[in-house]
Amino acid sequence: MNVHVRLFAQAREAAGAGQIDVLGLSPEADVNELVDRLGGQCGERLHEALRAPGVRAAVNQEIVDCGYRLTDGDEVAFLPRVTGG
Amino acid sequence: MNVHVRLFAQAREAAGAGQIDVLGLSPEADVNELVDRLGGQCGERLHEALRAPGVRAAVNQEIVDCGYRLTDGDEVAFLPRVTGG
Amino acid sequence: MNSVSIQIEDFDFAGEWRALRDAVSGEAGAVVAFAGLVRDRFDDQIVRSLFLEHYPGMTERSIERIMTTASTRFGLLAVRVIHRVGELYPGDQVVLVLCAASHRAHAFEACQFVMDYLKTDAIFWKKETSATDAHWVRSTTDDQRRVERWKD
Amino acid sequence: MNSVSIQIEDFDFAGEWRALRDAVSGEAGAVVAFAGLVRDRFDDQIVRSLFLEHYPGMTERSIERIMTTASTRFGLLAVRVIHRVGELYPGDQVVLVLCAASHRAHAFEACQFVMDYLKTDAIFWKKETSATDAHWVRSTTDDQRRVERWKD
Repeated sequence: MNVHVRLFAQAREAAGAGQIDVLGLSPEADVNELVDRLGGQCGERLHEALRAPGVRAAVNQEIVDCGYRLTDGDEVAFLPRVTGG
Repeated sequence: MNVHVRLFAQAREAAGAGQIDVLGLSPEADVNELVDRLGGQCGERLHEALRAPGVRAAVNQEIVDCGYRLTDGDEVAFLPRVTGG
Repeated sequence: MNSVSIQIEDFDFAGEWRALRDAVSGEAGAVVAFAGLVRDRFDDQIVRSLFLEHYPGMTERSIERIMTTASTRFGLLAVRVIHRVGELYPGDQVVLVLCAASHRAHAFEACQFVMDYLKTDAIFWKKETSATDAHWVRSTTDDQRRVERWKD
Repeated sequence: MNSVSIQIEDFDFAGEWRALRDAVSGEAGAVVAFAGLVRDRFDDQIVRSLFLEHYPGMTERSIERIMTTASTRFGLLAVRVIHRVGELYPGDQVVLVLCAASHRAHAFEACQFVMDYLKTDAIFWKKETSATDAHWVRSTTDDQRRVERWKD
């Protein structure tokens, strides 16, 4: 299963990229598993940024919790705590 | 003693003029006397408009009470209750 | 930059906005603008036109007093008031109040303060011409009530 | 007329103003505009620039929700929000909120409501570059406190 990941602010800086394709996730992968996989793929700094307090995950632009089961082709965004407008 | 009178809103309409020169007032004339004189000069409708509740007098653009003693050359304005901006 | 203009002609909102922004650039975090427009109805009556009259000199000073009080009370960086007089029609702009401050709470409060006092203390008379009559408008008790909240 | 734009380029305040006025002409008695500008200081630090980032699609929807709530709650005739993203400098315009209503109290309240929720709920990240460092800004407790007052 493949998903498309979008990163913002501190998370984007930690990864050095705003968009990352993650390929070959297990068919039952949830958000937690994706976070660990991103840590392995992009390094500890990103892993920490995604585990920081207040970071929310959104799948296809809807906020989900970390146990949410992903589907092939999902867009998964990690939103650090927002500053607001 | 001569004064220059300015009228606004209802008072202006009652007099049919926004500015009136009142000539030959007694040297001790106060605002009250001027009001009566204007009534005599311009008619009862103006007299009533100037005696209406809330009408204030201003001499040289400063609010005064009706016993204020006038000076030759004063600009005397009658301000009906304002609507505001 | 505190200034007031009373004028017959319409105002150039964009130009006023730019001038105020340039005057406070860098220091100001917030600009609040209020524009009052002539409505086509008042108390279920169709409004045809509104005639505004003022006392040149005294009216400006009545507004300057409000602006100065607002400036001090809310720490404004700039305040600008433009008020039109003469014959106005539904949709026309009547009044513009611009307030600039470091923070938005003060800019919002100041702009409301200026408008509330303009409605009760500024020397203007308004005559409304509806479909059926023409009459001089009185300040509303609602306006009086709104101004009370600024008093300690 | 409710609409939101997120854009890199500066906005044309005058054009937006005119469009909103034309849309509500006759019915609206009040238009309140708020513009947020980049300040040259923040907590005694000199600000060199501000970088704003958003999540296209989701950010717009987060703002539309705020606008819809404000519209219903305050009976707005129109509300327009423009928010800039990218690199901004002191004096630059960041955000514009325009609210039109029949009466001024509602227009003022709605504009503050929209700004208060924009500050806490809209999906933006801001990085501030000062003379000495660069850091991602956090929503302030003051902003959190301001939004509380709208909750029953």
